[in-house]
This record gives sequence, C-alpha cells and structure tokens, in this order.
Amino acid sequence: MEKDGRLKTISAKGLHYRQLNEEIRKVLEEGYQQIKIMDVNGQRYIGSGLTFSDRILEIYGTPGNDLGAFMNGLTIRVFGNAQDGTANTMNGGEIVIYGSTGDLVGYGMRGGRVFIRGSAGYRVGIHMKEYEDKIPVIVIGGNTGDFLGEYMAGGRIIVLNLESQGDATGYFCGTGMHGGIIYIRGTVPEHRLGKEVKLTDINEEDIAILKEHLIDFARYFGISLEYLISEKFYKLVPYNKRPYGRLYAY
Amino acid sequence: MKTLYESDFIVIRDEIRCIRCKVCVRQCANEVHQYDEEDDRVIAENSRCVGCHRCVTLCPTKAITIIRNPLDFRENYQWTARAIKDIYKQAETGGILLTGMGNDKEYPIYWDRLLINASQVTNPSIDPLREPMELKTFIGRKPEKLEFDNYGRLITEIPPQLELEVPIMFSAMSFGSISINACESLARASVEVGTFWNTGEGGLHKKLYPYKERAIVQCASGRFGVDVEYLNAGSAIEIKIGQGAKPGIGGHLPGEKVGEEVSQTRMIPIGTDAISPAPHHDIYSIEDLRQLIYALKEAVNYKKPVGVKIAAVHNVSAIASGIARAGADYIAIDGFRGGTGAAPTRIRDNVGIPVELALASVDTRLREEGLRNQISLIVGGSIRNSADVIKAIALGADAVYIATSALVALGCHLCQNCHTGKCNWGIATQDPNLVKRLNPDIGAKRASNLLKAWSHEIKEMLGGMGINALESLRGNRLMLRGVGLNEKELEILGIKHAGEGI
Amino acid sequence: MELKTKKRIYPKEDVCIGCHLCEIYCILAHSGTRDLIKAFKKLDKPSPRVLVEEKDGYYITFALQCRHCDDPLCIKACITGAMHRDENTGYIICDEERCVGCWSCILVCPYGAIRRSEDGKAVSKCDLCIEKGNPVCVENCPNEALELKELEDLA
Amino acid sequence: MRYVIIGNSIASAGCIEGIRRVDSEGEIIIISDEPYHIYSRPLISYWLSKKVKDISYRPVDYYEKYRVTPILGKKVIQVDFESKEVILENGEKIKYDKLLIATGGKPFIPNIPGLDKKNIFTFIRFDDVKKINEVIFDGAKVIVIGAGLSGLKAVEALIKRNCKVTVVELAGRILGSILDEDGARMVQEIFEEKGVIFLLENSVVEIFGEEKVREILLKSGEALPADILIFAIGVVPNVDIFRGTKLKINRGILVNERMETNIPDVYSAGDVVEALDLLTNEDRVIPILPNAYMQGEIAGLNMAGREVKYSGSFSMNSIGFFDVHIMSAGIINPPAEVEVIKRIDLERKIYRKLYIRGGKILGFMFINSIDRTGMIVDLIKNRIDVSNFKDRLLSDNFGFLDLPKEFRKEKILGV
Amino acid sequence: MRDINIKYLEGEVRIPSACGLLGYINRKGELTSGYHIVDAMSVMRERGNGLGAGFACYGLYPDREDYYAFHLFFEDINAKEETSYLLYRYLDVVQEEKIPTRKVRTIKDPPIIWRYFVKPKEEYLEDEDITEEDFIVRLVMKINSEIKGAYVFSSGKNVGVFKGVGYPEDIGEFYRLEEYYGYTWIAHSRFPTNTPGWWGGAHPFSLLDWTVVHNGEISSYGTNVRYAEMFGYKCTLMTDTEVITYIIDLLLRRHRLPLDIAIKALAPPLYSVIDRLDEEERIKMKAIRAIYQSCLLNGPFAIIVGFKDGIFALNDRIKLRPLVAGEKGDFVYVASEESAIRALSPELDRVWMPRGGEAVVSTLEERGVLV
Repeated sequence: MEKDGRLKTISAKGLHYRQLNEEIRKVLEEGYQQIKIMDVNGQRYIGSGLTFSDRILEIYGTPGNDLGAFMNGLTIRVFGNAQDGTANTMNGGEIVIYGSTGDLVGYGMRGGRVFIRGSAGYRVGIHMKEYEDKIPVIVIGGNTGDFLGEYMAGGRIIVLNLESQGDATGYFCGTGMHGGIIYIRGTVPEHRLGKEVKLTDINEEDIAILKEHLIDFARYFGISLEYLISEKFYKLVPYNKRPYGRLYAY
Repeated sequence: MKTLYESDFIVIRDEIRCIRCKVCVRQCANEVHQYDEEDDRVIAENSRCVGCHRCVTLCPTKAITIIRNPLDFRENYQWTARAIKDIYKQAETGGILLTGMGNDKEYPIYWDRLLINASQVTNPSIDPLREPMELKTFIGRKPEKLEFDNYGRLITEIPPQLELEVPIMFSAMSFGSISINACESLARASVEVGTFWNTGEGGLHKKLYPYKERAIVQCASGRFGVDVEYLNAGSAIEIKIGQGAKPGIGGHLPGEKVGEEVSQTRMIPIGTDAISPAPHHDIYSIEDLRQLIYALKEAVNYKKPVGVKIAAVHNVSAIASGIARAGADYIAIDGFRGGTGAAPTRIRDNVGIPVELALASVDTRLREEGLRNQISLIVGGSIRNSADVIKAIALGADAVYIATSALVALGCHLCQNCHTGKCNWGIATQDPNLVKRLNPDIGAKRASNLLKAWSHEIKEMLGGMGINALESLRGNRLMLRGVGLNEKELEILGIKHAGEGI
Repeated sequence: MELKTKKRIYPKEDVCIGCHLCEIYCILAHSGTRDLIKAFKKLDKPSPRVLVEEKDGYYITFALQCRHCDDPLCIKACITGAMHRDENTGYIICDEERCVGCWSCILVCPYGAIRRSEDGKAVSKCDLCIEKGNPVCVENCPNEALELKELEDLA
Repeated sequence: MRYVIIGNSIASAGCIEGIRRVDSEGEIIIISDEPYHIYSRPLISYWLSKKVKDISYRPVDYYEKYRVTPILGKKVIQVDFESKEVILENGEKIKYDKLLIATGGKPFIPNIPGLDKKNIFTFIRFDDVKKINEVIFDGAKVIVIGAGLSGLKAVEALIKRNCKVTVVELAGRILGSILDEDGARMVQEIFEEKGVIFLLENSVVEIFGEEKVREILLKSGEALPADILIFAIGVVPNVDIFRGTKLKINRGILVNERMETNIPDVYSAGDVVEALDLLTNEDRVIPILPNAYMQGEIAGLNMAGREVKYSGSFSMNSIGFFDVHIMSAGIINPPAEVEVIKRIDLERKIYRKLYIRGGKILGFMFINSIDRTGMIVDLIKNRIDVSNFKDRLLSDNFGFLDLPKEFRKEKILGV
Repeated sequence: MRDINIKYLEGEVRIPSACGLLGYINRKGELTSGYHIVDAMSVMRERGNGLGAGFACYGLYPDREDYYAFHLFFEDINAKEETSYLLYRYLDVVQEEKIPTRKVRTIKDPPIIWRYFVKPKEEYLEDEDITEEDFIVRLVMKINSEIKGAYVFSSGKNVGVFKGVGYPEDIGEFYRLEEYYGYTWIAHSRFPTNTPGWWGGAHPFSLLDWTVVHNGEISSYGTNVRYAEMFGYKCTLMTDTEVITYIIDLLLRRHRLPLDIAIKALAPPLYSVIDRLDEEERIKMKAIRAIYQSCLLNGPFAIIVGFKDGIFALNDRIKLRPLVAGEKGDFVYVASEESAIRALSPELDRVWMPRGGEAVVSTLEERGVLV
C-alpha cells in the first residue's frame, strides 16, 4: 500500500482496548507510517506483540498497563504519563515517555529502549536480560522506587535523577542482579543496594555507552547533553554471574 | 572434611561373568566403574553410585547388580537413615538439600484408592477393538452455548482450541532441564500421536520448530526465550505460576548447564544462571494475572489459547475459580508428586497437596460457580498409568499432563539426581556425551508407544463402562468408588465408597 | 555380471554412545561360540571387525565397519585373490585361508576398515555376518546408532 | 567380439573382469608363455618359504567361469597390428578385435662375467622359485643381489629355509624405493638379527665356478663363497617383441587415459605401461600390483565399450619381513623444502614419517604402525589439506574423527 | 416422595432398567383415544415386568390449554397440604381435582393422585425478571426436592402424564385412559432390576411440555447430571430419563438450539464421520461436540420425546437398543418392536429402522416444521 509517510489519526475515546488495538493493527497493516492516537485513557496493551520497526505511534493521554508488552519493533511516544508494566518482555523498538511511568518498567525486557522524562515506579528492569546484539536500555530522567534491577541479567539502566528529589533509587537496588549495568548520575548510598551488587566508578567504555543513549535522551526531551553529563556517574555491577551458585548441597 | 555419609548403593560384580569389556566404565558418568589395568579387573567406587542402572542395563553379560547398601543405623522410627544422612550432608556442605523428581514420601496415593466401574448386563460393555471409541478432547475456552442462524449456520465464534487425539499431553519440561534429544522425542511423539508437548520455560530450540504446531509454549517469571515469534510459534501459551514439586519456589538453571544451545534457546549469554523466581514480578494479584493473560492474547491477536499452570495448594479451588474468571482458556493443576529437575528437598516433600483432591475440589467449585464448562482443566503430577488418567477424567479433568511417566518411557530410572546434570540416560543433562545416549528416534517411538498403549487401555476401560466417547466420562464421578477412604476424603472427591450402589 | 553389495551399514554419529558393544558382539559372532563369557575367555578370541571411532576429549563417536564399496580397492590390491566379492550377497569377503597377511588391503582401504587379525596372520574384516543373517553389531547396538540399509539392486 | 590378452597375471585378470562387467558374450583368449593357471607373482616368496602351497590368483574354475580360453605355455612372437593378428611361436595366428598387451616386466640382469653358471636365478616368476627350491639346502650360502622389495622377500624366504644369506646392494641403504635412511636402518637391523649380512655400496663384478656358482667377486675386491646367486635388482617393461613396431614405447608402452595405445583397439596395462603419477603429474612405470589390476580393469571396460578413464596413481607399497611391517606411499625422497613430521620409537621399532607440502601429504613411510594407513593414502589421493590435524597423522590411532566433519560425513555416509 | 416400605428409591439409588417404548402422532392433529395405545402395549408385555408403566397424551385438555396441568403424587395428606400451600402462593390455580381412576385388582397402594391447572402469578414474574417456563421449572424442582412425599410428574400445557407401578394395560385401565383423546400418545413399559418399583420412577418423565420415555442405561449419566446441575436442574430421581429431559429442556428451550442441532448434541456423529464432512459442517459438528460434550448421551438408549409440536425418537450412536418407525397416512409411529406398531395399524405405508444417532422427527403440520 502506498501510504508511506502518511499520518492517520485515531480517537481512542470510548474504545475498549481490544477494539483500539485491533484498529491500530489494521492501520499499521494498511501501511500508515505514523498513527496519532487521541484521547487515550487506560487502554491496555497498546503496541503489544507488534513488529513494525519503522512506524511511530503517538499517544495522547494516559495509556493503560502493559504498554508495548512483547513489542518487537515500533516506536511509541507517550505525551503524558504511562501506567504500570510498560515494555513488559519487550524485544525491540523504542518507547519514549514525556511524563512519568508507574511500576514495573521493562520486566524481562530483552531488546529496544525506553526513555522516560520523569520518574519511574517500583521494580523497574526486573529480569532484564541481554543476548547477542540485543541489549535493552532504560533511561529514567527522574528517580525510581525500590527493587530497581532485581534479578537483572543484562542490559543497561540509566537513572539520571534530574531535579533531584532525594536518592536516585529506592531500597534493595540490584538484589539478585547477575548481569548488565545500572548507571546512576550522582551516587546512591550503600545501604540502598542489594548484597549482590557493588558500586564502582565508570570508565571510558561506560562513557561511550552513556553518551550513545543520552544524546537521544537530550534530543527527545530538549535538554542539553552537556548538562546531563556534567555530573559524575557511578555504576552498579554484580559481584558475580552466579549469585546463588553455592547455595545448594548436591 | 571426612564425610560420614556412607554410600547409598553397592555395586556387586560377578567376576566370572565380567569379561572386562569396560562398557560399564565408559557408560557411567558418575565414574563408579574403573578398569584396573594391573589386575585386569573392573572395580567400583560405591559412593558415587546413584542407582541409575545404566551399567546394569548395558552390561552384555549381566555381570552387575546394584543393591541398596544394607548398612543399617540402629532401628529408630523417628530417625530414619534418610533423616540422619540428610543431616550429615548439610553438616558437611552448609547448603540447601536439592533433589530431582517428585515427592517420594509415604503420603496416600488417592489414585490407588479409587476403583473404576464396569457395565454388566443392564447396559453393555463395548468392545473397543471393533467398535468406535473416541478419545478426542478439546482444550480451550468454550462459550456457554452455541447460536445458529436461520439456515442452521453456526454464528458463535469458537475461541481457539487445542484438539487432542488422546487426553494426555506432555507437561512442561524445558530444554535446559532436559536434553534436546528428550525434548525432540516428546515433540515427535506428540506429532505422531496427535497430542501436545510443552516447551517449559526454556524457549523453543530451533531444532524443535518442526514440531511447533504441537507445542504449548510456556511463559514463566524469567521470560526466557519469550518473544513474539516464540509466542506465535506454539499452539497455545501457558503462563507458569507454579509447579507441583515445588510450590512457591522458582526455577533455577545453573550457569554450567547454559551451554551454547541452551543459551540460544533461552536467549541469554552462555554460562549465566537462568533464574526464574516463584513470583512473576508483574503478577501480584489475580487482576495482574488477568493483565498478563490478555497481554499474551493481544500479542498473538487472540489466536491461541492462554492457559495458567498452578501448583496444587490448599486454596487451589478458589485460585482456579479466579483464574477462570481472569480469562484463562485452561487451568493446569500440578500435584505435589509432580517431577522436577531440581527442588529443595524439604519443599518437595512438604509443600502442596495431592492432585486428586485438588482436582476434585476445583472441578466441584467451578461447577458450583457455573464456570466449569467455560474453561478446560488439565491435571498433572503423579499420573503413572492409564487408570490414573481414567480416574482423573472421571473426577473432572479434561486432560492430563504427564512428565515423569514420559521420562520413564524414555529410560529414566528415577535415580533422582537430575540436578547433577549427569543423567546417564541422556535425559536430564546437557553434556553432549550423555545427550546422545537418548536417540530421538528411539525416544519418539517409546514415548508414542506409551501414549498408544495407554490409549488402548483407556478405550478398554471406557468400553467396560459402556462409554464410547471420552466426554461421557468427564466428571462422571459415579464411575468411581473409593476404598479405604474416610468420609471427608470421599466428600472432597465427590464419590461413594466401594460397595455402595448407584 | 556387475556385482555390488546389497546392504550397507551406516553409522549415526549423533547417537553413537561409544559403548563398544558392537565390537563385543562382533567378537562373539566370529568366535565360534554362542556365549559371550566363553568367547572372551578364549585365548585366541577374534578381533572385532567393527571399529568404534573415538578421540580423547571429543564427544562424537561412531562405529565403522567395511563399507563394502562398489568399487573396492582392497580387492584390486589383494595379492592372493583372497579378498573377493561374494556372488550371492555382493559382500566383500576375505578368504582367511588364502590371505597371507601382506596388508595391501589395509594400505588402500580409504576407511581404515580392515584390520589385522589378533594373531597377525590374516585380515579381519566385516563380513556383515554373512553366515548369521543380520549383522550383530546392528542388532545389538543399544541406541540404534547403526543402520543396515538395503541398497538398490543394481545387478 | 574377440578379446585377446597377452599375459596371464594381475592386469589380465583386471581386464577379464572388466570386460565381463560389460560384455558377458564376447570371446576372451588369454595367451601366456608360462604354463600355469593365473597366479600371483608376489606369492612366489611365500611359496618358497612354504607359507603357501598354492599361489593361484583366482580359483581353479576361473577361466571356465569367466568363459576365457587360455592358451598357456605358448610364447607370442609378434603382433600384426594391420591384420589384427597375434602370432605365436608355433606359427599359429590368432585374430583379435581388441587386444591387451599385459606382458609385465622382466628382470634386469647386469652384464657380468660368469652369468652362464648354474644356480644363478632371478626372482620374478614361479619357475624361478621352483628352480631355486630344487637346489637349496640347509646351510646353503646364498648371495642376493639387490636389497629392494623382491630381493628382501627372497631373503626372508631363504632365511626361513635355513640358508645363509648375504645381500649385495649398490646403494648405501636397503629398500631405497620405499624408505629413507632411518627407516632402512631399522629394517636392516631386523634382517641382521636373523643372520643376514648386508654389503652396501657394493656390487658383483664377476662370478666364478665350474658348472655351478662357487664364488663371487665384489667391486670392493672381496670374494664371497656362494652356492646360489639370485639377481633381484629390478624389473624393466617387457616390450622386446614390440620394439621397432609402430607401437609407441618410451621405457614402457605409452597409453592414453583409457589405457589404449597409439594403435586402435590395442590396449596395454600393468608393469609394461607408463601411466600417470598423480604426485609428479608425469607418466611413468609404477610397477605395483594394485595399479596392474586397475589399469587392466580400465582397459577391459574400455575394450568392451564402456568409456572409463584411469585417474592415475602413485607409488605405494605394503610389505612385511618377519614380524615387521612397512607401508609407504608417494614421494620418499623429496626435495628439501617440504615439511617433515616424524615419530621414531627405536625400542618398539615404530617409525612414522610424513612429508607435507602446501598442507598436502606428499608421501609417508610407516614401520610397525600401519593400521588404517589406507586413510592416509586416501588423503593423498584426494589432496586433502591436513594442516589442521597434521600432528594427529603421527598417531597410531589416527581416525575419522581427526578429519574435518564435512569430509568425514561425505566419506562415511556418501559411499 | 418416599414410601417407607420401599428400600431402594429413585433419588437415592440409580436403578438400571430395560423397557418397551411406543409412541405415535397424528400430523393433522386428529385426536385418538388412549384405548389404542394401551391395547398395543400389551404386545410388548415381555419387555416389562409389571414394575412400572406410563403414558403421555398431548391435546387432552383443550379447554385448559393455556394452563399448566400439574399432575402430582402425594404420599399422604400432609404432603398435599404443604404442596397446595406452595401452589396457591405462587400460582393462579383455576382448577384442582383428583385424577379419576378405577379400581384394578393388580394395582396396589396407589398414592394420592391429583391435578391442578395453574398459571404463574404475574407479580412474581415481573419481580424476578424470569420467564414463565423457568418459574414453573423452579417450582417443580422445589416441590420435588423439598417437599417430602410430594412429586410433580407432569407440568406442561395441554399435556398429561399417567403412570404408576403395574403393567401398561393395568395402568391404562386404572387411569381410564380410553376416556382421553390426544394427537400424540407415548407409552412405556418398564423392567427395573429391583423390586418393587415406585410410582414416581415410572416413565414417561416430564417437565413442562417435554415428555420422555427411555429404554436403556446411559453410562454418561454422571457426566450429564453434573452438567444439568450447573444450570439449576435438580436431579432428584437419579434416573436417566430425568436428566435426559432436563438436558432436552436446556438445549431446546433455554439455549434455543434448533431441534436437529440439539439431537446432534445428544447423539453426535463419530469423529471419523465428522472428518469427512465439508469444512463448514465439520467446524459446526466439532463445535457442538466441544461445547456440548457433557450432553452426549453415551451408552445404550432409545428415547421417544414428546413436545407440544410433535415427537422425536432417537437411538444412541451405535444403536445398542431397538427402535423401529412406521408410517400410515397422517400417523407416524415409533416403538421398540414393530409388532407394537402393527397392533395399532396392521397395514403400514412404510416401516423403517432408523440408524443410530439419526432421529425420527414428526411434527404437527399446522404448526409447521421446527427443524
């Protein structure tokens, strides 16, 4: 279909999520490049399971839970806040949230990126993992709640703690973590860390990684990159890949 | 530290029969047998023997016998040898005791307290060899009723169903916990017999894609190998909440078992632990479960049934009712005798309830709430033979899941050492030297033979009951009678005692 | 008169478990006794005509016996005529009475499937158990890693 | 169709069997000046040592079964290529449609004074050993001239017949065609342990005696008493009757890939022809038994109408003396730039040596470590790059698992 | 309902039995006397043992055709009073009377047999948003399961069931059936395996205008019952006939399935047959089997079902019980034995043996065909 580059606007008003998502799927299959969804309020699973790597969904309003769950390639922009479960088990694509999100961002996420201008809730990045060229990334402009990166096995989480309202993360940060890296702009007190992680300085390689993603963060949200990297970053990495290796008597 | 743990088994070799062919030496992954060149003898290190019988089976002259170590502790009803030895082990390692397979303690096996009816005179038995006998079973959500238009055409949209030719499926065993050849054996048997196998939470190995039409793909808390392609590959999706062998405990595939193939399938780097904790951290409530059920349905555009597997626990009927209301297409209930690749021994032996009671109470509860027809019910965890299957279906199951039985068909000797990864039968291992011991051609044949044999037996028993379609047994508890059960047990099971008429 | 073998054994290396039972049963089959224990207690027990390929530290093994080639170099290289193709079966058989042990066949066999007998007097090679019917290595492989294939009759 | 074969040895058998694969009707006539049923020349030493009684190459009913008319004990004196006739010494003329010349090799005997004495033999034909057998006795002093393959096989047989044997060899080492110096020394020691005396870099210059041989004079000036003298210096193509005809001959008869000579319908095979050496890429006489058979078979197939090409070969030998066994193939005396890998175990008398160039094996010699050598020969033949596993080539148990997986699978599954 | 002299009662135990069935309809709606069917049943005397027989007649109450005719057995007067209280409370009762009987030597200890012509009180229907039929069903279930000694055995409009313990000819004489006229008659003779029989347990079994006679013992009973119970039916009798009636009521009245589909649910084609159907039919049949799996009547049975518009007769899928059909003019007959049909109509236009699972359906012409 010759609809490349064309924009379609849908109103979500009064639609059940199943109707809305069916409509989104249909419009994408028709070949529209960009879909503007107005009046979104609580509809779940937007973008769930979709593979349309060069398309953009723009959401106005408050999308419901599991935004972009199992998503495989699509760009979603949320002009507002998102709820819980954003990017659940996401495999590819990008979600940009101009507001904040609820709990459980990027659960079991294996690929793609999530940018959040504001803060994120509890249990962000649990079970994040990486495989071969798939390295998922979550960048959070504000701070996060407890259990950040629990059981994290791969990927990158960057917490910027802009407009600092206190510590960048909650308690039990990185418990059970056995892979991946959490970057924190500024630092976080030891007592907030899980016993499987350590706080260390960053190196050149880390700076390269940070820059790669912060350039986009800066561009999306109109913040200067210089400002973002003006403060020192620390990183959290696991002590070892096998946190529970010696727990059992064979 | 000097161990106080004396060996569990003793290897007895008949020196006259032993021809020093060294088959046992080559076959024992635990390195029990060693050839002594100097004396031209094969000797055994008993402490390493797990009693798997690989050497016994392959010894061409049948020169080997394995016996339980007759060494007794002083007789003590409370302090059994097992209790004492467990303490030695923990005192020596400081670790959690791990074991493989399901609960082996002396809890009542309700299957064995149930007896099946047969017709005599007043209605005829059916001869299944010559007359039609239907075992076809549909797993999936059913509308409460059908609607037709004026031309007799079906209007009601039927949700996706799994169509089983036999009411027995292979339950979840991940590639990682079992070998690729074991997976392939079961997958191929499923294709051959017309039933389904379950990927477990380990992802779908590319070698198994040819059998994906007969696969149920599992999604557990670790989300290993889960992406859209995977979800769309199988014929159904199963959310794993719990497992009968270790309710409330997650899965943990140690890094040493994550080799290249497991790594690709689970989509995690080689050598990293694959940890699936008990909770999905996106499910803390029944409404969260509903959220995941519908997230999965959305991800596959409502084309596959989404089921939920739970362990049989005390409040199972209420949980099942919740799952039915949360929109699941089927509920799989796993009893506490269900197997596992590795479970903390104490959990395995003490947590959960027998699936017979769980099944009966779930079926009853769902009927009381008028939900039973809408959702399918699968039970697993302890099904050993076709009579167990018949009893499960009469108690109300739509189909059963088998795993331990399937592995036994493949050669498992229940040595309960799956967690060591040194399965001499090529089943619960990733060591390529051991994996190849299970020839998938043979495995597929053995597994399909088992299902075919059970099907024949089920047909015989159905015939005896005067039933020629399995659905007429489903929930037909009048076909069961209890023996040696107390009133409460009979009440929960919803059956009469043997000797009571109809 | 174009003769070819009608059967050939193919190994499946993916499922060969390296137990060497093929060799053990081969020894039995050519030992003149029906009892394994007796066969192995004999001082002049025959050497196996099947060979398990294995290598330290490597997980693949497979058993190999004479391929009974369509164009057998061993027959061409045999200096006595002992190595010949059986007219009925097309199998390549060595007449051990006539073999003088020059090992020319070993020199030319691209499969290394011909061995010297234990006593070093004559060649020991797979005869597909021509006198027994089916090859015992195939029948006794516990993992079906050897497959006897009937080949198209090209005669 | 009438096929005529001159010669009654390995190449001829190959030819007969080749023809019969295609043509079961045509008439086959085989002509030989030897009066014997087809026999195997390498077996004569075994006959002499009494290891075998029968040296037949094929069963007694062979001619009958293959419907071959043998004309034995009659010498061919001429072939008329124009009229397509073979002329026997008794004047008989035999027409042919297709002819195979498989006249083999004849012993080379240097021109030395005293050759007319009795008890001087060559070591090629059955008649040679029959005659030797008549004259040897326990303790007989036998001089064998030539420490090549047939000479040493003669020595082995003679030792087994309780003779005292001295070997005279022009070269500085024995078995120069198949072994290097280290290997040769190792084998020589084995003979010496049996009492054999080797006189290397030496030769016979004159033979003395009345009726029979009594003594020989060596180039070194030494004189040796001798009851029997055996020349085993080597063979040359037996082409005497074709010299001067239009049949093209170099050292041996020249043939194309189909083993056809320059004359239509005339083929040649065996020790009498020059054919392609795969390793040097030149035509030369490679007088080894497997070649004779294969060339005969190729000739036979082509004579009967099937188009088959000879792919060439290279020198290879398997030979044993007492309990020591030697195998070698390809180039034994290579130019300097080749890579050499070797393993010597003097105690167990094991020797394994290979020459490699450009990743490919050029030649090898193995002593007492010979199992599965055919696989190495096959690597040479198929020009397989062995760079990745060359160390394993030295192992006694080199096997298929040392080979690249693809090659292995193709080899085993794709026969 | 309970008789203390009887140890094994329907409702407490399941009683397997064998039977003789007979039914016919006049498609023009012409009424015939009960005399004929009573007479014809005697031909199949061997199929019963005198422990149960019964009849259903459609069209017998033309003057009260808008009212539900409740036939009840009362064990004693208390039961009657308790029931009457309930009936008068929920229903408008336009008439009540003892069902006329005559004394028959072989009929012993009959219960009190009474009939009421009733309609649900409008106020209850409005209050509860319930259909008239469901209201009646609920009330019947309530009486039968809760009132000791009372049993409603007929509850349809312009239909009446007459049954009891005895041979059919005795029951016919007892109820004076020759005095009733109907366009459809159904009869049953019973051979229960225990003694003695019980009046309520005799066939036909009836709910609303469904009347069912049944020969057989369905092995799927346990499954069928637990299914019916999910929809509020109370299987108090533990007889096959009872649950068959409820399932028919459920499928046809409540789920509004077309008659042919409902029949497929009761006796669906085998999968080997389904697999050869065209795709649309195959999907439909599989859906019927999947969704109504618990309605499959499995095991031997032959049933005749009466309803206000006609009758249908059905065999199990592999025909383990006898069933024969005949036709003469406007009459269509079904029976366990041809002889019973011949007794009604010696010269038939056509006689045939329906195949297993294939229903014989016959409906009143003026009402049109339901199928």
